[in-house]
Amino acid sequence: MLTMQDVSKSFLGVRVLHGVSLDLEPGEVHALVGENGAGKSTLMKVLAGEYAPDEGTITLDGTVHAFSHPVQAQAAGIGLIHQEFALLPHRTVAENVFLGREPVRRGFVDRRAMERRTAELLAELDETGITPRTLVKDLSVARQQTVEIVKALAASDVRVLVMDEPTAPLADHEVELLYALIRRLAARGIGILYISHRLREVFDLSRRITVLKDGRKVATLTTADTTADEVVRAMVGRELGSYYPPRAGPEEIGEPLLTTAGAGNERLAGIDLTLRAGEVTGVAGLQGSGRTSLVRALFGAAPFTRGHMTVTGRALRPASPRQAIRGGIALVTEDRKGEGLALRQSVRDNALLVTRAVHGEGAQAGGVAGLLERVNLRSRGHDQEVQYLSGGNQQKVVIAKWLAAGPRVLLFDEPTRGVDVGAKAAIHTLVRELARDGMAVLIVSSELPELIGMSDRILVMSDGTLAGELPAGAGEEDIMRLATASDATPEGSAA
Amino acid sequence: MTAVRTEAPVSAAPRRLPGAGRLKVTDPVVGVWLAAAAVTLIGWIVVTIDGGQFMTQSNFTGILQNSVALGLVAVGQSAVILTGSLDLSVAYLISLGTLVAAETMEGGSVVTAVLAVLALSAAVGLANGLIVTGLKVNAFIATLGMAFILRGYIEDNYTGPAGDVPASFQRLGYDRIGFIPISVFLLIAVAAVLWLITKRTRLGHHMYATGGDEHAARLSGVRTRRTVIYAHVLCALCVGAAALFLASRLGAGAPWAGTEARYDLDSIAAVVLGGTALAGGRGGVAGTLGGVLLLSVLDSIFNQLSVDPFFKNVVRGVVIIAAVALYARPFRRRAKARDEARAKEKGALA
Amino acid sequence: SSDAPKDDLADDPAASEQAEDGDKRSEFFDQADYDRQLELTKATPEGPEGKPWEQMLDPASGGMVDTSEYAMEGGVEGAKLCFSNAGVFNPWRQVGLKTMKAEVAQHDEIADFTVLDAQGKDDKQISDIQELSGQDCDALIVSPNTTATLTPAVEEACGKIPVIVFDRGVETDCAVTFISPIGGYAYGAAAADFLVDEVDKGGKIVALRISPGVDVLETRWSAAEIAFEKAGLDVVEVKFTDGDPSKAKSIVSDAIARHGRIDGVWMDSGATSVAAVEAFEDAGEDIPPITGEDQQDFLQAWKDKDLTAIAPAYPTFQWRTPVIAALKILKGEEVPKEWTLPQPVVTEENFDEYYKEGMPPLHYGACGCEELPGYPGDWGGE
Amino acid sequence: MTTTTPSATTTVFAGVGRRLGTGAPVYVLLAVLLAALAITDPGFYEPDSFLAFIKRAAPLVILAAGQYMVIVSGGFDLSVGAVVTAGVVAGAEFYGSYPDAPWLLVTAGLLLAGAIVGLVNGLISTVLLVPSFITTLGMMLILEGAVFYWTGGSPQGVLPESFRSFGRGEAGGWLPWAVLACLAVGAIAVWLMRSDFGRTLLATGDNERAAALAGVRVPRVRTLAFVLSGTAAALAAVLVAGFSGVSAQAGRGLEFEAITAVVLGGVILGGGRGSVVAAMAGAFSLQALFTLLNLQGVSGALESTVQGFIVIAAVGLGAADFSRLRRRRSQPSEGKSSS
Ligand SMILES: Nc1ncnc2c1ncn2[C@@H]1O[C@H](COP(=O)(O)OP(=O)(O)OP(=O)(O)O)[C@@H](O)[C@H]1O
Ligand SMILES: Nc1ncnc2c1ncn2[C@@H]1O[C@H](COP(=O)(O)OP(=O)(O)OP(=O)(O)O)[C@@H](O)[C@H]1O
Ligand SMILES: [Mg+2]
Ligand SMILES: [Mg+2]
Repeated sequence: MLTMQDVSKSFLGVRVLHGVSLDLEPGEVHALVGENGAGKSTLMKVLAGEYAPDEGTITLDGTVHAFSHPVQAQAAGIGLIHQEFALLPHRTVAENVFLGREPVRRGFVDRRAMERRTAELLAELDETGITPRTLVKDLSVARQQTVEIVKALAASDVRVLVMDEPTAPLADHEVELLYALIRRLAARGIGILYISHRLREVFDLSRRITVLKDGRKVATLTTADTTADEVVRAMVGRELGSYYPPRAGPEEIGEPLLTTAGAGNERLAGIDLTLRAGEVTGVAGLQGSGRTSLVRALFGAAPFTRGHMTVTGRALRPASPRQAIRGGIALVTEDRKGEGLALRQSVRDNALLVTRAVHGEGAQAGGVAGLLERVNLRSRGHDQEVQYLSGGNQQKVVIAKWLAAGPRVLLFDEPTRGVDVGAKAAIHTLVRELARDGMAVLIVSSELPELIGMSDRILVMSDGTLAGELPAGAGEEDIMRLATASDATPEGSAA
Repeated sequence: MTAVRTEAPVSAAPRRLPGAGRLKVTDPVVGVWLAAAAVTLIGWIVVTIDGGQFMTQSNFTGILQNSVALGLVAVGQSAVILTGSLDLSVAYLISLGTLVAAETMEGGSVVTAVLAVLALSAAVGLANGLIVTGLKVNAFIATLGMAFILRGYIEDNYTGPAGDVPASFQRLGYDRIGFIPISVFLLIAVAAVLWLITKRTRLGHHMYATGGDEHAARLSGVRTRRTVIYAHVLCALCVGAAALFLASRLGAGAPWAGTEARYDLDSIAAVVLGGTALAGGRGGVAGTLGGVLLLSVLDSIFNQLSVDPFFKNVVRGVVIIAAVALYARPFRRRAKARDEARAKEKGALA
Repeated sequence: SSDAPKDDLADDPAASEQAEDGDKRSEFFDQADYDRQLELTKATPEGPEGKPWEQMLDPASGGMVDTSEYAMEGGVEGAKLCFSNAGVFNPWRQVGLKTMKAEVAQHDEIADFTVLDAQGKDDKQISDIQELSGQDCDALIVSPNTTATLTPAVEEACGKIPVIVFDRGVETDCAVTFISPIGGYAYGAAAADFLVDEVDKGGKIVALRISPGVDVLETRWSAAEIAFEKAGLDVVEVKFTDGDPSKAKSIVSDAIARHGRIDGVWMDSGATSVAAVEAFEDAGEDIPPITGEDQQDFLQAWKDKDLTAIAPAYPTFQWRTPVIAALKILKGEEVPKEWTLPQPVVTEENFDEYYKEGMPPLHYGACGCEELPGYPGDWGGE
Repeated sequence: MTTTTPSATTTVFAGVGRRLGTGAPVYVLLAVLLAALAITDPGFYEPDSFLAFIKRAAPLVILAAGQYMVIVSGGFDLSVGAVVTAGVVAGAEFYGSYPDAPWLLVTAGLLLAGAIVGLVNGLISTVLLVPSFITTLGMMLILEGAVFYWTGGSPQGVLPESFRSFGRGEAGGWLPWAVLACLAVGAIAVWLMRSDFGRTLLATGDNERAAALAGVRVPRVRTLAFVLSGTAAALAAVLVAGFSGVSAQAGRGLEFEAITAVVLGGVILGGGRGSVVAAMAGAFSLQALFTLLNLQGVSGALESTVQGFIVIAAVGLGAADFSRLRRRRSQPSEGKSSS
C-alpha cells in the first residue's frame, strides 16, 4: 500500500537519513525502532509532509506523492501523531479535532456537525471520558493523546497512521487501552507505523520491525521470527548484555537520608517513607496516582503542607525547590524539555544552572568537563545548545546539572522516557553508580520492567497515598494489585 | 476498566455544562463588563456626592460617542492580538485614513472615498502581514516600522487638515437615534462582523489556533501565515472604519487625528483590559468592547469631576495594571479550588 | 510653541495658488494673509496702554459685533463660564491655562468655571463641546485642537450659547468673536528680518523647525523663507527637531562640523533654542545671531551669554482675553468679530519687560500675568 | 567524554556563527553605516567628532543595555522613555527647590528612583503576574501623569552646570563623560551577563519553569532585570538632562528606539537568546542611521519613512540570514508543490 523509496534528508548539511526504504501493508502494524537520533521521527515527518525529502519517493496506493505541506499528506490519507502533541489547550476537543478543516455551512463553521462527528469518533473508540466541548487543557495526557488519534481519524479516509512514541506519556494500564485501539484501527485496514523505544510493545503489537541506525536502515525483521536481543543488536550494533546493573547488597545500604512522617498536601496524604544512602527506591502507581506529586512535594515544588520531613538527619520540609536543593535534594523531572532544560542555552550553562542559582559558584568551568564526562555525554562540545542534542543526551545534561550541586538525595521522575535502549542502559548504570557513591535514589517509572530491574525496594502509590511496599524482585502482578487496590473501595466513596 | 475509574475524577471535574463555562464571573469577558458596570455605579455615586449628575442622557450619549473611535480600532487590534501579532501602526493609519477620506470626498463621491480608505487600509494591513510573516520581522518592530513609513508619508504630503467632508457624510458623526449616536451602530456592526468572523468562521478558528500555538496550528494544516495576514488586513479595515468615522466627525482629514489620541497604545490597553491574552489565542471581541466602555466611563467620570488631565493618566495606568492583575488571579483561585476538590475526594477515599 | 492659528482657512483656497514658484511653499502660502499680517505688525493697537491682552488691532476690519442678545438679565453676577481646551500637552499651553485661571479668579462675578480637557483628541473635543453646550454654561470658550475639524461642533454650540474661539481658528464665523495674535507670517518674518539685518549677504543660515506637516508652523517658515531669499542669505540646513533639544543640539553640532561656520540660526519656536546655543558653545564656536521665543530659558541664556538675539512671542497673555471677552459679551458690550491681539517681539530694547528673574525655565515671558493674583508662585516662580 | 566529530567545515561555521550568534547582522549593519558616514562626512572620524557621536549615542546605548536585560529575561520595558522624561523633569524640579544640591547626590537620587521604578515594574510583573508589556505601559502612563501632575505641567527649576557637566562636559577636556559612562555600562553589562546572574537570567528567559526548578529565584532575577533597566534609564536621563537641558519631552519615543535597538542586535523578543554587546551595537547602529539620515539631508519629512524601511529591512535580513539559509540548504524542494 505504502512504499518509501530511498529517502534521504539533510539538515544544515548534515545527513540525517541515508536512502531509507520502507513499506507498509494495509492493516499492518509496522514498528520503527532505533536509538535516539537514528532518524525515526525525521523519516516520519518526511512521510507526513512536514519535511520535503532531498531524495527519494513516497508511493501510496500506486500514486507517487511529493508532499510540500502536512495538509497534502493528510488529504492523501496519512495521519501523524506527534511525539510532542499538537493540540491547543484552550480550545475544545471538537475544535482541536477539526482544526484546519472545520466543516462549513453557509459560510460559518458548523459547530454542531463538528461536535456530532467528534462524539461519533469518540464513541467508535469507546472513549467515554471526553465530551466534544471539553477544553483540552482539562484532559489528562492519555486523553489528549486520544484526541490526537481522533484528530488523525477525522482528517480523511486515513490509510496510514504514524504514531511517534505514543506510549511515552502513558502509564501501563493506559498502554493496554492504546493497544486495543491500535488493533481496532488495524482491523479496519489502516496501516500503522509505530515508533517506540519499548521493545515489549513492539513485540506485542507489530507484524514487522524496521531498525534504523544513524539514518540508515539496518534491517526489516518479521516480528514472529526474531528476538528482542536480535533487534537490540541491530539497533546498537553490539550486545548490550544484561539490561540492569546489579542491585545493592544489604551492606551497601546506609543510614536514612530522607524521611517523612504523616506528610501530605492537597494531592497526597499519609506519606511515610524513608530513603537510605546507597539504596534505589522505586515508586510505582497508575497514572494520576500521585507519583509525580510525591516527588514534587519532596522537592518543594508543590510542597507538603502537613507532616514531618527530615533530610540528612535535620528537619526540613522544603517550601521551595531552592530550599530542597540547599538541603541536598535533586529532582530530574518527567518533562525534560518543559521543566528540565533551557533548550537554547549551551550544555555548559545548563549543567551549571543549579550551582549558579543556588550556590553561586558559576565560574567552575573545569568541574563541568568532569561531570559531563561522568555522565558520558556525547555532544559537539560544551558550547552546543542542548536543543540540538538527542533525548538521551539531554537527559544526561539534566543529570549532570544536578550532580554539579552535590546532592545527597536524587529523585528521578520517569528518567528514561523517550530515551533509546543504549542511553537507557547508560542512565541505569549511572543511577546505580550514584547510589553506590552514597546517594539515596528514588525512581518513578511507568515502565514496570525498568522499575523492577532497578529498584532495591518498590513503593506503590494509589490515590495519593502509599498503598504498600514490595521487596526487590517483586513481580508485575504484585505491583498492579497494590496499585489498583482502591478498586476495592465501594463505588460511592470514589464519586 | 481500572483506567476509566481512576481517571474519572480528573476529567469529570472540569466537565461543565455546555455553554455554562462562558458565563463565569472569573471569565475576563464577563469580568470586564461587570467592571464597567461597577465603575459606572461608583462613578454615579462619586459624581453625585460631588454635586454633579452622572446618570444623564447626554452623559450616556457622550460615553457611547467617545467609545466609537477607540472601539473600532480596538476591535481590529483584538483580531491581530488574538493571532499573536500586534499592530502599532494603527495611529498613523487613522491619520492617513482621515486625510484620504476627506480629500477624496472633497473631489469625488462619498462612495469612492469609502472605497479608497478601505483599499488603503487593506493595503497597509497586507503589507504589515507580509512583513510579519514573509520577512519574519517581529510584529512589534514590523508595525512600528510601518508607523514610521506612514508618518514620513503624511508629513511629507500634508501640512495640516485637508479635504472637506460633505454634510451628508458628517451625519455619521453627529446624528443620533434617541440618545444613541448612530456611529455606535457602526461600531456594533463592525464588532458583530468581527465577532462572527472570529467565533464562527474557519478563519476565526484558525486565528485562535495560530495565536494559541502556531506550530501546532501549522501541523494541523492551518495556513498560519495567511491567517496572520488576514488578521492584519481585518485590523487595518477596522482602523479604516475608524478613520472614516473620525473624518465624518471632524469634517476634514487631520494628520494628527490618530497619533495625538494615542490610538496605538490605547487600543492595546483596551484589548488587554478586555481579557485577551497578549500572547494570543485567548479572548475576543466581546471583552474588548467591555474594555473600551470601561475606559470611556472612566473618562466621563474624570470629566465630571474635572480631574487634572495628568492625574487621569495616573489613574488610567493604575486601572490597566490592576485589571490585568485581577485577571491573573482567578486562574490561581480556580487551580486552588480544583486542588481542594481533589483533596476532598481523597479524604473521602481515605 | 506650535499654537499659532491657521490664518488662511477661511479664505478662498484659490488665493493660495498664486504663489510664484512651483515649490512646496506654494501649497499653503497665502499672499493676502501674509501681506495683511505684515501690515498689522506696524499698526497701533487700540485699547488700554500696558494691557496688550485687552488691546485690539484694526478691529474695524472684521467689524464690531453687537452682543446685546447675549446680555445676562440682572448682570453677569454668578456667570458660569465653560472652556473646552484642546489639551495641556506643552509648556506654552500650561502657562496659558494658568494665566486663564488666574484671570478667572480675578473676577468674583464668575461663579463657576468648568474646563474639559480633550487631551489632544479632536474627537473628544467635539464631545466635550457638545457636553458643555448641553450644560447650563453662559458662555463657551473654545481653544480648538485642530483648525477645520471642530467646525461642526462649534457651529452646533453657536446655536445654543455665545461661543468664543481663540488661539487656533475654526472654519466658521458663527463664534461671537475669534481671538488671536497676529499670526505665523508675522512671527516668522520678525525672526527672519532680524537675521537679515544681522547677517551679511551670503551668510549661512540654519533653520530649525519642530516638525513638518503642521499648518500653524508652516506659515512661520514660509514667511522666513521669503525674507531669506530676498536678502540672499544661504539657508544651508532646514531640519526638523520634533521639539527635542537633544536632537536639535545634534543637528546644530553636525551643521557646524559640516559647514565650518554658521552665521545665523532661525527657529520656528523656542523649545530648542537653548540647545542650539549650547551646541555652539560645546563646539567652541562663537554664538551667531539667533532667534528664539519668549521662553524663560532662552531669555536667561540671552542675558547670561549676551547673545545677539530676538524672540518673537506668540503671547500666552492671549489666554486672558477670552475671559474678558466672555464677560463683555454677557454684559452686552460689543466686541470685535476678529479680535487680533498685538504680537510682541522681545528685542534688546524691551528685554526687561519680558525677562523676569526667578521664573522657571519653561515659563513664557509674554504671559501678561505679572499683575495677576498668585504671581509668581502659581507660575512656578519665586 | 566523547565528542562526536562532524566535518571540520561545519565546526568552523558553527564556531563563527555561535560567536556572533544571532547578533551577526548588526555588526555588518553597523560597519556599513559607519562606512557610509565616513564617505558622507570625511571629518566623521576625527577624534572630536567621533567622540561627539558616541556621546550622543550614549543615552540610547545605555537604555539598550538595560532594555536587553528585560527582554532577554522574557519581558518588555515600555516605561524607559517615561523614566527619562520624569528623571529630567524631576531633576529640574528638585533643583527648583534646592538650587544648591550637590550634583552627585541628585544623580544618585535619580538612579535610586529609577531603580525603584524598575523594582515596582518587576514586582507587579512577577508577583501580580501582569504581563510586563502591560505593567510598563501602565507605568509609562503613571509616570508621565504623575511627574507633570506634581510639577503642575512644567518643571520649576534650572539644572545647574555642575549637574549637567556629566552629560555635557568632558573629562580631562577631551573625553566626554558620556563616553566613559557608556564604556562603564558596557563593561558592567558584559560582566553581569557572564556572571551567575546573567547566566541564570538567560536561562530564566529561555525556560522559566526549568529555571525555577533548578533553584533560580525567578521573581527575584526578573525583578532585578527591571531594576537594572530602570537604573539604566535614570542614568540615561542624567545624560540627556546634561546634554540638552530641561525639556518636557526628553524621553519621548525612547522606549521604542531602545527596543528597536535591542531587536536590531538580534536579541529575540520573548527571551533566552542574544548578546548584550550586540544590543548595544544595535543602539549605535540606530544612532548612526539617524546621523546619516541627517547628514544625507533626506527631505526632513521623509526621514522617518526611510528609517522605517531600514529598520524593517535590517531586522528582516537578520531574521532571514540564518533561518532562511538553513532552510534553503535543508529543503531545496521547499518551493516545489505536489500534484
Ligand atoms: N529540524 C532539525 N534541524 C536540524 N537537525 C535535526 C532537525 N530535526 C532532527 N534533527 C537531527 O536529525 C537526527 C535525527 O533526529 P530524529 O528526531 O529523526 O531522531 P529519532 O530517531 O526520532 O530520535 P528520538 O528517538 O530521540 O526521537 C538527530 O541527530 C537530530 O538532531
Ligand atoms: N489540580 C492540579 N493542579 C495543578 N497541577 C496538577 C493538579 N493535579 C495534578 N497536577 C500535576 O499533574 C501531574 C500529575 O500528577 P498526579 O499526582 O495527578 O499523578 P502522577 O501519578 O504523579 O502522574 P504520573 O503518573 O504522570 O506521574 C503532576 O505534575 C501534578 O503536579
Ligand atoms: Mg523521535
Ligand atoms: Mg508523573
